[in-house]
Amino acid sequence: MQTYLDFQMKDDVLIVSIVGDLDHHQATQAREEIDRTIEAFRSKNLILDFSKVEFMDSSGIGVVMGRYNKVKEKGGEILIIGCSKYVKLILEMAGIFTIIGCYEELGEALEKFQLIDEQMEVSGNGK
Amino acid sequence: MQTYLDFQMKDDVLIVSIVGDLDHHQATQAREEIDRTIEAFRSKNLILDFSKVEFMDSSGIGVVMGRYNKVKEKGGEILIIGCSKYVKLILEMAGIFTIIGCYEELGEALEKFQLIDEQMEVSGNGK
Amino acid sequence: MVNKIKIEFLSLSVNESFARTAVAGFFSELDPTIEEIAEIKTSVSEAVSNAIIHGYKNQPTGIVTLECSYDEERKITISVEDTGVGIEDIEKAREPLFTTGSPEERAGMGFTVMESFTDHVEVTSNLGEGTRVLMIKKLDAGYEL
Amino acid sequence: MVNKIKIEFLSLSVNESFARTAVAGFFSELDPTIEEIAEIKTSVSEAVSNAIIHGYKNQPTGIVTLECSYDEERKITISVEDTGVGIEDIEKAREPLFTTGSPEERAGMGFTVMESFTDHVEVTSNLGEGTRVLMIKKLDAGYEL
Ligand SMILES: Nc1ncnc2c1ncn2[C@@H]1O[C@H](COP(=O)(O)OP(=O)(O)O)[C@@H](O)[C@H]1O
Ligand SMILES: Nc1ncnc2c1ncn2[C@@H]1O[C@H](COP(=O)(O)OP(=O)(O)O)[C@@H](O)[C@H]1O
Repeated sequence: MQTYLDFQMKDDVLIVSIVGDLDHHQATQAREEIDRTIEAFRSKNLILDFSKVEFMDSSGIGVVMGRYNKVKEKGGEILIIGCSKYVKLILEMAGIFTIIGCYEELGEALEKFQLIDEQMEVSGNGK
Repeated sequence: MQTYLDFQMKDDVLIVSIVGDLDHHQATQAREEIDRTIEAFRSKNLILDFSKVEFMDSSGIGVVMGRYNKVKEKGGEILIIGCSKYVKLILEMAGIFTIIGCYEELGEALEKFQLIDEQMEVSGNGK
Repeated sequence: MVNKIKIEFLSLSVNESFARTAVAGFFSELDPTIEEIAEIKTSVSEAVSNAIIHGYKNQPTGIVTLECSYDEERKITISVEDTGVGIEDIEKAREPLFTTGSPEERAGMGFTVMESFTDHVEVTSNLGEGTRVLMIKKLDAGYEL
Repeated sequence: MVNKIKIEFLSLSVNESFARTAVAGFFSELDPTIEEIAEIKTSVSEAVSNAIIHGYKNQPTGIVTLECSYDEERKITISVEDTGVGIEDIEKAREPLFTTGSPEERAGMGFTVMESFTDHVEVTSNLGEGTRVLMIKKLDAGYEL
């Protein structure tokens, strides 16, 4: 029943694992805590890990979209991992996957970030 | 949530494992099913296994006492195994353990039955 | 009173487990210990069963009303009410082993269980009007203090 | 109507999870599939959150009324009612992505979720009087048939 967030830094990527229920009640707290941690770690890139979400309603959409806007503002990227069938269904209803990539495993998402970094360096944006 | 009974015969002992919740609603069904099985297997001795009981209220006392009376009527014995702290507490309140033996493991209870049988043979009642 | 709920349900024995689940769900916000949850669920189960079995004499058309609350001091209250037959002699009814139910089924230990698992049990009843059982329990402080 | 319950609770967001748990507990007698349970819990969560956020504008003193029932055909109904501000244009409110809430928080997908996870959603509302959302869903036959 208790919901909490698990944070982890890998290179320049902040990984946030949401553990428990993500409803309107919990979303308010989750939003604030994620944003505070993004600031504290000055992290550009973000991975939202839903693999430990036991319940989610449409409040989860706001959590994802808000973080998307925040990270994009700073020129970063956001990816989602570990969606259950239900989390996927609800995020899909809101068209989230047309703008945010979704992977099964953390490794895949981290690889994707590496690829993005390399492309930016090639195109000269990496400096 | 689903409650059901698991039956097993070992020598002349019927072992009944109660799986799930034992409240007033479930007790009615449990009582009937146990009695029917005692008749069907013509079992003299009975072991009630509470190790898979997830919830029990005072309705469980009636289930135990009723089976005690039934088995005693036929000259048999009844033992209880696998009581959690709470099951034990509730059965203790009703003084059940002053008349019915309680063991941790099935093996101990079966040994106890063997001992009873041997004693009966020695005293000549076993014939 | 920091939070409160009121639940009304039909006097069907299948709703005994619903009542336990709902009450446990309501108090879970207080992060009770496993022991406290077990004590609360058992007490609710006893009072609700009594309303169904004794209050409504197993007629499925009665309404059982369950009210719960908690406050800042982690004091919880649980009230179980029926508009059934009522109790003639409350003092006697509360005695261990006393039952008007079938002795094959009822052990007469319901009130005793409620009393050992909560801090305070208050019974009000009028013959022909119904019965209300109010239980009060103070939860342990918990780690969040 | 084989069984029914009525739950009233304060418009506190902490009660959203209580409401889900209670409703899931009530319908568990029907032995629904894991999918059905998830759909029911999500739909209840959407309707209850709406009552709290929009109906009562996050004021914790409102009362949310939740009624559930099921019948012999495994048809379940869930009604969530508030006596809050009401909805001006119900048709518009039900459109995907429409929200009067803060766009940072609300996605405007609540009604869309309820519609996809139940068979039928009926909304009645009067400005200044409140809103009632009635959801109907037929559960799969299950193995007990
Ligand atoms: N809600 C009620 N309505 C009417 N009588 C009740 C109610 N609750 C308890 N009683 C009476 O009190 C007696 C003792 O109750 P209890 O200690 O719970 O044991 P039991 O339920 O096993 O009989 C019951 O047998 C019944 O006569
Ligand atoms: N119980 C209610 N009381 C008042 N307005 C409501 C209620 N439920 C929904 N609404 C209105 O309908 C809109 C759409 O609701 P919904 O689809 O659930 O999305 P969201 O909750 O994300 O805004 C809300 O923004 C609100 O204006």
